[in-house]
Amino acid sequence: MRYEAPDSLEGAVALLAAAQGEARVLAGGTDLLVQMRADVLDPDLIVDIKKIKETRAVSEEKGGWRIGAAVTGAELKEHARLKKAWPGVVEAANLIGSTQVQGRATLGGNLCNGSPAADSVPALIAAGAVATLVGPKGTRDLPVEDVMLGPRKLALGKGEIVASFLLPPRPARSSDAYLRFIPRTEMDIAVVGAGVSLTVDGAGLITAARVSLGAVAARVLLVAEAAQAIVGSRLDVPAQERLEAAARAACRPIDDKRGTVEFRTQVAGVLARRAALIALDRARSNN
Amino acid sequence: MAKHHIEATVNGDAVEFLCETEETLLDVLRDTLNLTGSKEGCASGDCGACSVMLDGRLVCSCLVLGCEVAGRKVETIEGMAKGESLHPLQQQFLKSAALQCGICTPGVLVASKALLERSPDPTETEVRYWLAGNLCRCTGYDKIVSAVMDAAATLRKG
Amino acid sequence: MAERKNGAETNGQTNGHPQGFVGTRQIRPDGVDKVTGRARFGADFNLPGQLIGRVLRSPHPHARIVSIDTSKAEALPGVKAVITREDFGDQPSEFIPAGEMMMNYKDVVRNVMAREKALYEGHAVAAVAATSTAIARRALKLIDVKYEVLPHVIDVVLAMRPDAPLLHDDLFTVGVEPKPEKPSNIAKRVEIKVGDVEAGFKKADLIVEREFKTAPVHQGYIEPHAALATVSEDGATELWTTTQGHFIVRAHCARLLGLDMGKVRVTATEIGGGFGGKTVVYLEPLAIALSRKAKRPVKMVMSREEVFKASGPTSGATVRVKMGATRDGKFVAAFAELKYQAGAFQGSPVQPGTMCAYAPYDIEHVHVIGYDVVSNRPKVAAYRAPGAPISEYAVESVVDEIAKKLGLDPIELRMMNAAHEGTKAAYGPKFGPIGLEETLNSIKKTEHWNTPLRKWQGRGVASGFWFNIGGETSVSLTVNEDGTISLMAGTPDIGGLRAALASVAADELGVPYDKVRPIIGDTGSVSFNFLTGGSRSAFSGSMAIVEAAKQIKNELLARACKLWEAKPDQVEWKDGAVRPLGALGEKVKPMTIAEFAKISGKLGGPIGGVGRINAQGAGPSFGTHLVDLEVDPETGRTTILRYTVAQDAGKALHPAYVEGQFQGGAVQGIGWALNEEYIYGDDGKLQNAGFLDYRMPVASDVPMIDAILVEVGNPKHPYGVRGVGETPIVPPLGAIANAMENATGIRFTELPMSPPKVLKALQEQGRNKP
Amino acid sequence: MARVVLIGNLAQLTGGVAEFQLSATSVKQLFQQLAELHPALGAHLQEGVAVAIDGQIYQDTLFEPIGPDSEVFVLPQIAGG
Repeated sequence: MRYEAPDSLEGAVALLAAAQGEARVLAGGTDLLVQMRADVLDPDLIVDIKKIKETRAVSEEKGGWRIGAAVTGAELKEHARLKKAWPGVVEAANLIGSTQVQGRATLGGNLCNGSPAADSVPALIAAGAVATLVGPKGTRDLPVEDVMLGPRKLALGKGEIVASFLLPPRPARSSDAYLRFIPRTEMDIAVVGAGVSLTVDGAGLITAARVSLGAVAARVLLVAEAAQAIVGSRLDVPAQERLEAAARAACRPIDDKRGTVEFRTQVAGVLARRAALIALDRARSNN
Repeated sequence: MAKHHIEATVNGDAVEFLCETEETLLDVLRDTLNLTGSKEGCASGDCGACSVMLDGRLVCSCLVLGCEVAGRKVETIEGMAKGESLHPLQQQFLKSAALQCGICTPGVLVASKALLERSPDPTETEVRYWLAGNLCRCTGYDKIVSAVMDAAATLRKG
Repeated sequence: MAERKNGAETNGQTNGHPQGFVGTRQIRPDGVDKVTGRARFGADFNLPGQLIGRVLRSPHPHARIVSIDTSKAEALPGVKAVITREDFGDQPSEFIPAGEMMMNYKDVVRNVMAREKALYEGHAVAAVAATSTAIARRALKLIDVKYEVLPHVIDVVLAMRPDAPLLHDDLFTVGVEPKPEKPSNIAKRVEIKVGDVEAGFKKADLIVEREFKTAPVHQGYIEPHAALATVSEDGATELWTTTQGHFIVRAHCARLLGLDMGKVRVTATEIGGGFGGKTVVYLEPLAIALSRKAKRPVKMVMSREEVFKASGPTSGATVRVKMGATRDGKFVAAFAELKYQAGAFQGSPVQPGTMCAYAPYDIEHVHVIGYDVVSNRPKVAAYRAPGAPISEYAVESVVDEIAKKLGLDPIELRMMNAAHEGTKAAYGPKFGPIGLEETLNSIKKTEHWNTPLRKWQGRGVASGFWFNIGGETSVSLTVNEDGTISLMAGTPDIGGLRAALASVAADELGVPYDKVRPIIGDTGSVSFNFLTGGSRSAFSGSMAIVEAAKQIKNELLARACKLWEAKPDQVEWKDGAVRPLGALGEKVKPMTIAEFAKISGKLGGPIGGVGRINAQGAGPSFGTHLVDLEVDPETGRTTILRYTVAQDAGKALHPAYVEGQFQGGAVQGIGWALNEEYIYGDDGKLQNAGFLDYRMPVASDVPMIDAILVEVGNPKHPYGVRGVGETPIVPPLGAIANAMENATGIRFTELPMSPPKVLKALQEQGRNKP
Repeated sequence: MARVVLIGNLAQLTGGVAEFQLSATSVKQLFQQLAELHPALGAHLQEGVAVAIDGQIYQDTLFEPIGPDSEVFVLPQIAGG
């Protein structure tokens, strides 16, 4: 098994494009190493992208934020301004595993592991984040909701990697929130996840919203109907009920060891409502 | 293929070792460097018994490849006591009987030290969530959490 | 945290012993090694030239093994030995006492290495020893096993059906008359009968009957099984293993591999948790067999997945409980039917389950029937008070329901029916002095019991019982030349045993605690010891130490008489020295142990004592737990808010480690009640064989656990000690189920009470709104 | 004569008889006398049972004394985790 740690995106892409047999990108390794140990994966080449500065940087760009694919949850948490602008994204990244895991796990890895239950993905999708991909044919931007096609299925070509994410500029009175349901208080994989990002006007009316649900379908969902259900409202009780209904209607979950179809569908509505209320509360105080 | 030749710093000492790509930092610490204080409870990042500091960041050494630590600083339980004297956390764990079988203790201590370095006066809730990645099956966590908070008080007194 | 009210509520009984270090919170002698990473656990031992052993496990829950071809694996460079069923001779059907109950070597040999059939996913089918882990893993893939896959059965009730797939065609139900002609998966029917239960129910004004289900749960020790074996050309065998009983391991390995016990030396490493699960052998015989073949040391360590799939959990069960009470709350009759999963081989803890079910209560008419049922799951192993939590959970749930129906306070109802000294236990004999009422009283007095709750919060109380045992125990005390004491015990120390035993030795010999150095001796260094289990090691070990110390004191008194040319009545042992009495006091000065030690040669040679006993007189320990929790009606998620344990320790040799047992047991019980379970797919394969999805409680899941030490001395023990390790896991399941009922108005009869189950129940009643 | 009661399945080996009045003065004698009365029981007693004499449980021991008016229960053996 070969290990390479190139210091440039081009170098990483070249290695992956030229790879014979199975090649894997190593960011935080919190999924890759587990799958290797469990004999689920036995790659011939591992490309560690943490030595590439673009993947490790957090910077302001066009009024928004660019986050390197290999930035860890713990590093995001320590970034005060980012945390203020995108509390939902940062809290989602810090729900991934334990303190120890947050010291390693990255946004890029969480997305590219291709799990519908990834915690940071609904938050990124709700945020309207765009993934910047670099590959043999150059660079392209793809909305995060279009990167994952299904369990372990990604829209990446051979040799293509996620280099960074761009979070859009934040209008005044905007904020986001992410909630997930797990049986314990920590450590579990999300049974349901809900990310909401919204903007309110001076009168407290919701002018824009994005709602994303995790672990309720083969891929993380962007639920337009759920957003429409609250836009133009103050998230009063009827709006909350419309939101819950729209969220549940979008669910196409499975029964597994972590939850039943009924449970996931029911709780998806509850979490969407609770996340929206938190986001609203944050937005109002974000002048 | 040939093994990787890695140079790193472990508990302040310069070390060199050879490892295969698939060997984790935990494998290297235990099997190559004979530092068996870090324990393997799950090899999947779910129990925290292998907790170490990597460049000042708390991680599970079972989720780090040996070849990733080239040129980096690793601190393990073996480096916690300074010379003759135990770290206040180690002393408090003994005083408070905060261990029973002791298999989780090295990981818990390394994680607790990392917490107190960031947050010298943590609340009980803060301690519990910080240590959520360190499974203990014997103590019910009660005496562990108390010991961490009491050690924090001792450290604050300096 | 000093203000927290952990501590002793003693009735003052100390059996007249000097109270020096016993009962105080000394630093454990093995502590520094354990906080510095120095302590060596099972996987921390290595030998020069060591090979790595790995096990090939069945992917099928039930399959006939048609053939095993190991030739390709043996041909792989670096592979030094491969073993299969061919390397283990068959064993006759013969029952012997083991960790938890009788075990049969015919089954043991089949569980360590599958023979005719693989009986569960993860059942060992072959093992290899190679020069590296990587080579060993590759070798496993080269072993060609031909399976004839058979239909499987996982659920205990389905396994009992006459048309169920049969695991053993020679298994005929024991305990039914007439003896069945057809084999079945029901290994045994057991029964406990006291009085006439039918007549009893006729006297009842209220009868409550309910059926309960519990999921199998794993002991969950953080340290995986590990063994390191080396066998020389002359058959001399050394084994280092993480176990609760190295003498038992020696016995099993000698038997399975045809070795002389005297040639097998087993060292118990530091053990990273056991809870009953390390009372049997898995890797040990394989490591020895591989080493015998390779003539090199072989080290084997289980992965966490292997621990879940191939080492014993405890039974899942179906339990029917029927209790009758009079209008004013007196229990008059009690019936129960227990169906316990044994796993692939017979031997579930259903017998103790039947005996414990009603043990906390004074009931004239009791009838409990139990079934021991095999199915395609790993063979169960002992787990902390084996069998008791399951049956007592069901009973405590019904007791609470009776209290509600009769409008009685649940503590009052329990108090009214509580067993006490002289009560005829539900399993027959009369109890001696016991502390159930004291635990109920101390719980009732807590501020916790008297604090108001909010909506969606609930409070539950439940009591629990475990017998505790004594058994064969051997310790030695050696007086070193400088007067320090070496203490050698032979029961592995899982939770502070050495600290407790050192305190006893120090008090018995009148020397400082830190002058006593306790170690756990290997099977060649100390006489036979039964394993650490049944909450026996501190109870029995301290009795053996008192015996050993007596020998030392008598020897020194005799030597003093010779030295001082005195008569026995002119000397006495007091405070760690032989003291002259009366006139003799004018002539000679008292002599301490250290002074005798300095000149031991001149006075007749080395000084020491050995306690070799079969400890009897174990006293039952009762506990009562109190829990507050809150349920989120919209998600079914439960949060434990507050928890208090009160348990009778008889006498706490080391209060901190006794509290630790209470607190740890309570949290293990919280996991059992709320989230832990073995989840199987229709394919009969375990879906959650890892900590991630098995879901044991983490630090942020639980509150502080207040521990109240109740001390009703055990008159049969020199210090009044009772075993304390197992009882703490008995009450939590009932206490939490009762709290759930009080929080939601719903009686949950199935464990775990995981969020999907709770939310479903709330939705069915349209109560899933705040 | 001590009152001896068989608990659990043991009575199945005695054709249902669960109570005896025996003159045994030790566990050893108790087992001998029971075995003479019911040979089927004898083998099982050797396999390991617990004996409760006046409320106190003894296991795996032959020499515990039994008094003339002791109450003795023969139980399944108890161990633990």
